[in-house]
Amino acid sequence: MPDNNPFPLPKDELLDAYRRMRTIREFEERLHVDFARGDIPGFVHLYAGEEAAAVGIMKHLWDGDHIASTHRGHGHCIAKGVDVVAMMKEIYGKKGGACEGKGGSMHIADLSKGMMGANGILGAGAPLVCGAALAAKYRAKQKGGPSDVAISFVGDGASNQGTFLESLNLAAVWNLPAIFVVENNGYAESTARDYGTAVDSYVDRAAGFGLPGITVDGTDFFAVYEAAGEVIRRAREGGGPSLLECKMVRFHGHFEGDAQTYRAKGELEDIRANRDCLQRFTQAILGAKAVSEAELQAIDRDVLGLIERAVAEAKAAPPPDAADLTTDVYVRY
Amino acid sequence: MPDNNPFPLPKDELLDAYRRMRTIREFEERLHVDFARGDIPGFVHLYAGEEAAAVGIMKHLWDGDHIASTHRGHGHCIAKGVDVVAMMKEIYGKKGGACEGKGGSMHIADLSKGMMGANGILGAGAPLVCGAALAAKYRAKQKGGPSDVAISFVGDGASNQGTFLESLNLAAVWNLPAIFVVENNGYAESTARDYGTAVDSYVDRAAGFGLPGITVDGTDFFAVYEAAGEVIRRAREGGGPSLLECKMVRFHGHFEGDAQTYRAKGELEDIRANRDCLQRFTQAILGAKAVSEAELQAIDRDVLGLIERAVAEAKAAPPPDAADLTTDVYVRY
Amino acid sequence: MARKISMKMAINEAIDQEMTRDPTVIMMGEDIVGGAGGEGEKDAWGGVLGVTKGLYAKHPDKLLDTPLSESAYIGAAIGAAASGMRPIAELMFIDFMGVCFDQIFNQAAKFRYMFGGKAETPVVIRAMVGAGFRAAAQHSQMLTPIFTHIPGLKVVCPSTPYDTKGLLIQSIRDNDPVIFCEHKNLYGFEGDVPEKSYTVPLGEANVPREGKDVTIVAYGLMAHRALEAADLLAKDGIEAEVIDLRTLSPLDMDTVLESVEKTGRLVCVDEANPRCNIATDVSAQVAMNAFGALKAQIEMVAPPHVPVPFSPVLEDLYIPSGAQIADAARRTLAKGKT
Amino acid sequence: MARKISMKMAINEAIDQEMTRDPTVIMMGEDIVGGAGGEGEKDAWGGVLGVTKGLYAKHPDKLLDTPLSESAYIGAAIGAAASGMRPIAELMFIDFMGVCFDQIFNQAAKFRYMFGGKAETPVVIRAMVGAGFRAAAQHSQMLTPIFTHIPGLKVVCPSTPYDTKGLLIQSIRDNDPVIFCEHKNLYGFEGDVPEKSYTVPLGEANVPREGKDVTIVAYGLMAHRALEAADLLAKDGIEAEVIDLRTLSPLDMDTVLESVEKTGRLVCVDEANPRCNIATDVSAQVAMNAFGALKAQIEMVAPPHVPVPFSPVLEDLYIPSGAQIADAARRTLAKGKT
Ligand SMILES: Cc1ncc(C[n+]2csc(CCOP(=O)(O)OP(=O)(O)O)c2C)c(N)n1
Ligand SMILES: Cc1ncc(C[n+]2csc(CCOP(=O)(O)OP(=O)(O)O)c2C)c(N)n1
Ligand SMILES: [Mg+2]
Ligand SMILES: [Mg+2]
Repeated sequence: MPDNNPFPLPKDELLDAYRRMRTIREFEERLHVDFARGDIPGFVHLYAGEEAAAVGIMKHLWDGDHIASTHRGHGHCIAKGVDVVAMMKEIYGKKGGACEGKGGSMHIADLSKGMMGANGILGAGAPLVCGAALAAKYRAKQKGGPSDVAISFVGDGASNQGTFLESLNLAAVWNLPAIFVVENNGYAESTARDYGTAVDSYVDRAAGFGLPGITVDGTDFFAVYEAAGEVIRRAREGGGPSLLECKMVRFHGHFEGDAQTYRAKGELEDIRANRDCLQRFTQAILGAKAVSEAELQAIDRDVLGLIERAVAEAKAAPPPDAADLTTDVYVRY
Repeated sequence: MPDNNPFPLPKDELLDAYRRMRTIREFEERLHVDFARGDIPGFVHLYAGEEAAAVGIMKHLWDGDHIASTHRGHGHCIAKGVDVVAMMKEIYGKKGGACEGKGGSMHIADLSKGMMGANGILGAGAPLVCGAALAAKYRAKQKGGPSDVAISFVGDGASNQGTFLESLNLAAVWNLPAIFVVENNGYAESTARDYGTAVDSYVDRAAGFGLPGITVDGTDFFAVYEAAGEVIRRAREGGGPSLLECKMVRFHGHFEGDAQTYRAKGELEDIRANRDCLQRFTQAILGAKAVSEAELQAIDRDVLGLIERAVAEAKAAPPPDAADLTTDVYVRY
Repeated sequence: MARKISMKMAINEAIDQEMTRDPTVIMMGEDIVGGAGGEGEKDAWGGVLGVTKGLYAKHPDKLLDTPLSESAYIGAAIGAAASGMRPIAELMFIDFMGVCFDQIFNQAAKFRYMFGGKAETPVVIRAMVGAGFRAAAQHSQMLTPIFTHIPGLKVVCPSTPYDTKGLLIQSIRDNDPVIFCEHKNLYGFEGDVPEKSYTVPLGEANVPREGKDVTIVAYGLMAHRALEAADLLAKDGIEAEVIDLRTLSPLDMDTVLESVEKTGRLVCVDEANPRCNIATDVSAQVAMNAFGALKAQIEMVAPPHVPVPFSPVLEDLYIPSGAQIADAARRTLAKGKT
Repeated sequence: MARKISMKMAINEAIDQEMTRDPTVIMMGEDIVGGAGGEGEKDAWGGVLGVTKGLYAKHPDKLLDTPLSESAYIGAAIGAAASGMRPIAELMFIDFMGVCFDQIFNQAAKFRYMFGGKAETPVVIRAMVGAGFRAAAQHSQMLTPIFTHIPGLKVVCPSTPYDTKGLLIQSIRDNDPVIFCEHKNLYGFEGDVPEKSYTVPLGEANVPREGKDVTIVAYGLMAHRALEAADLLAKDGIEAEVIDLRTLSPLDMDTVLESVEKTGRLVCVDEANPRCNIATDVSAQVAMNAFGALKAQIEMVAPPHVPVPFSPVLEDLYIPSGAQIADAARRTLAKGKT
């Protein structure tokens, strides 16, 4: 089927995108089940339903690019290449976790992959990304060629944090290779986006800081991919920061345990049925015969095996040692 | 001359506006001289050159309206009716000062006049004003009639503080009778506005938060007066918050002692000659024969007398007692 | 006083009763009602852990959901307090203070002094504190010492439902800014609470257990651990006196000093990190003002100088235990004069 | 070592030398260059008090003026530190920490621990501290205890130009986040400073004056006041030992404990407000770890629990004086064992 590809990515890249999205989905759905069973400690915020944004953007990135994530960080981590087994161990608070069990779901990071951390503080990633982008700018000046970029993810609710808003201006003032992605899933916890954010259009919000803004359907992988490609290219070439809004849906509660009574009746069924980014992507690539069902099924098997192994290893892994309590505070003290 | 008044204010109001502007001007010019002489302790930021904004806005306010000011607060205080002698005593750190000598220039307040304080922290007044506006909204709901309003003043530089930006959104979300006045004097300390603020138009900045915005020539008293009238009326009637930018000029350094080498050559002479809001106002009202020179001169004499008396009383006033050091921290502890 | 309710319900009841009593009492915070702007249930959450659930139905005009902008809405609560209201602002987790601290420590705390005694700022900022929830480094801190350090703030941290209701009502009526710290791991803790309204004064410690051998000073969750320690010590015939500070600013040093005069031994316990915390504060004041009464070294028990770890095994090690406190008591009892 | 320069110049020189040495050292802050975007002089200010004046001419690519957005640019310094740079961020007055504290205490301070030891954040945040400038309540605070309380931060507060240069160079080279506190009333203070680059290690106190009768612990401006006190005491034949902590986290308790073992008397001085401050911290640690050596009560000297007043007469009363410190020493010398 090599000729049946009307998409902007070659087949192997489509399959890779599928694999990443499917991995996120299965990772999250598995956590949903295991959390309900009481296996997982702490607060867990699931990214299921939002995969196209993380993957559509991250497909453009390399390891030298940085991202800063949110409390809802698993999808960004997986899309950026953080090891899935290490993530699962982290969520279980085990030795060998991405953060040796010290961070947990809300703090998974892997700086070797340019992943600057999920973050328990809304909006906090945006200033950090300005810094990573500044560092990238210095590197680019030295080595020439296209710059590394840095991308801050922020929810619709958190886009009202001063830290985020200040960062838009700073990135513009310093003309940083930074991108601010607003993941607009319509809710901040139980509160509808429209209650907490006075402006309808994030393009207007961006314009208020002198930044170009784009809004895309975040459940459409290709729409995200294309828009992200544009803003990332501009940033790499010294054209400065942008804001990218992805309109998306959250399949689960704000955090696990949320009864979601604030949703309209039938809303969850509706979004599962009609706004599933993974389903859309699958139908598109299958429909165009760019890939075969068998190829996707093979990936599905792989992914399920990986998740199964991740959970098994996470459960089997020993907890941190008592001595670990007091290490890793300082490089030297 | 009662018939010669093409202005939106009757003669006695014009004279009152003149008196307030002249008072601010003389107050500040006197501080400039006395600071250079070493009479005045601490940091002093002068409002000279910006009088039309404070007075053009404050002419619409009554005591139940609140304002929150900035580090450059003398003008707002005087325009809102804070006692000039008490202000001078405060700046000298004396007993009987507006804050009993404990606050100084950067913290003059008079809650009985709805003046919530100058503020040493950039942007900090904006959230406070949201609160004052909220209180006003509750009062209006109870008593009916037009609402009291609350006005936050912020410099062009401070308009990039997260506190300020968050407040724009909050005011819009809660539909508060709040007005955000950006006093754009072209500089934040030594740095040009255009360096630190990525967007040209504050109307765009406001639009990014769903607020109507207006830009006016802040050296034109009548332009300020008219625009302020409009946004204040809207707020009083429940129409919600607005942003008002006043483009203006600063006659002195950022603070007293600033050599202002960052200014273009001739800039200061130019703005003194061509953008003096008080001169413009005087010429307008005299030119239209709405008032007479003699009337203004009488006010000038009054004002100079008042300032002279304020300085004399401030110098003569005793300093606070040692025991005052530890009072007024809590209502009760 | 037979009715037992949880600390969570005690908070809810205190707010309800004060809102009923005083028209100027309002409350604002993120999802404190919940469901705003949506098509489903209104009053869907009542705060992230359901503490304010049901208040909206009773006081629909007085609970305001906010955008995720702590600086703006905590500041708004402060501004409203300075202009006639008596607002309660919920800072969901005290760990979020870093995005809005200026409004608290430079504005609310300093208005009265900076303005020469001419301002009153009767605001209450409620926030969850403490570890044990597996919520990791940014949702588990105490941070009480930071607020206690600041002149102009009052700081409350109760350990029982009874004290919680009485102290919260008192805090709402108080005319100074109060940081009201609620230990999230005590929300489910039940105790006797009168239905009627009552107050517990700020600045008075409680002595839930008397003893003559050693004084253990604690607050919040640690008051319970101190009582556990006292039980352990009792098995060895050691009579520990437990002081629950309840309010950290103002601080009831009289009760502490009196107790130390009696016991001659002091253990100060804090769930806050060890440097410049409440335990060092109380210890230092005793070393200055009751030195003569001390028979041996003061002992302090606190978590190590590390962030709160996520892993349950580490977090459990992080939080001082009754056994650790008892050991500290034994250490000071083993030394010095008798 | 005959060259005398001011503390201000010592800072300037340290930054200059480190920028020359290491291409990853950059600096950002408000008006640290000055004149940006304008038509007049470039490098017009060099910071609000001229500390960085002239550095822009030497390192034009390495000094970045910022918008008035501390959260964004302090956070950017932290983010840049986590991705390979070694930034110095200037927080003009430490009092402004309230608008950007989250980036410091929840981000920079916790990265390494939260990320399981896999992050380094070599950022230095320089800020002016302290009273005496007639700058009133929001521009005069110490706040050192707040940063010292936070695990993951290092806190430095030098008292001499020599220490300032050496500690700042060390802080820039250090791989952990450092809060570097510069007392604005010491900027003009001159002392011997070698021209060449050198470091002073973090976590080592200095003993500018030895004595056998009483230990006075201080830092920053208070180190000078402690020396004044020692002079006063010397007139009565009392030999005070003065310890200048220099760094508050890590803290050199060994030097303090050793001194107290020798003198048996302790006075802890702090310019920070009294509750949960450095003086209580050091005092408590001594009461715990060197109780046996103490001959009498520990004395603490700090400003009262009030904001910094504007009026010069009040501000002068607010700041602890040499005489107050000497009195405290006499109080503890008057009591207890000999
Ligand atoms: C500074 C801060 N305030 C509040 C919270 C609590 N909180 C965590 S997630 C959340 C809602 C976030 O909504 P949004 O930004 O839209 O992201 P989403 O959860 O929808 O992905 C809130 C209020 C926090 N973590 N940090
Ligand atoms: C949070 C905070 N950051 C920095 C400062 C220091 N500062 C005081 S005034 C000023 C410049 C303000 O510029 P602008 O807002 O334009 O007001 P203007 O002085 O021009 O009236 C700065 C940076 C401060 N007071 N508060
Ligand atoms: Mg959302
Ligand atoms: Mg300006």
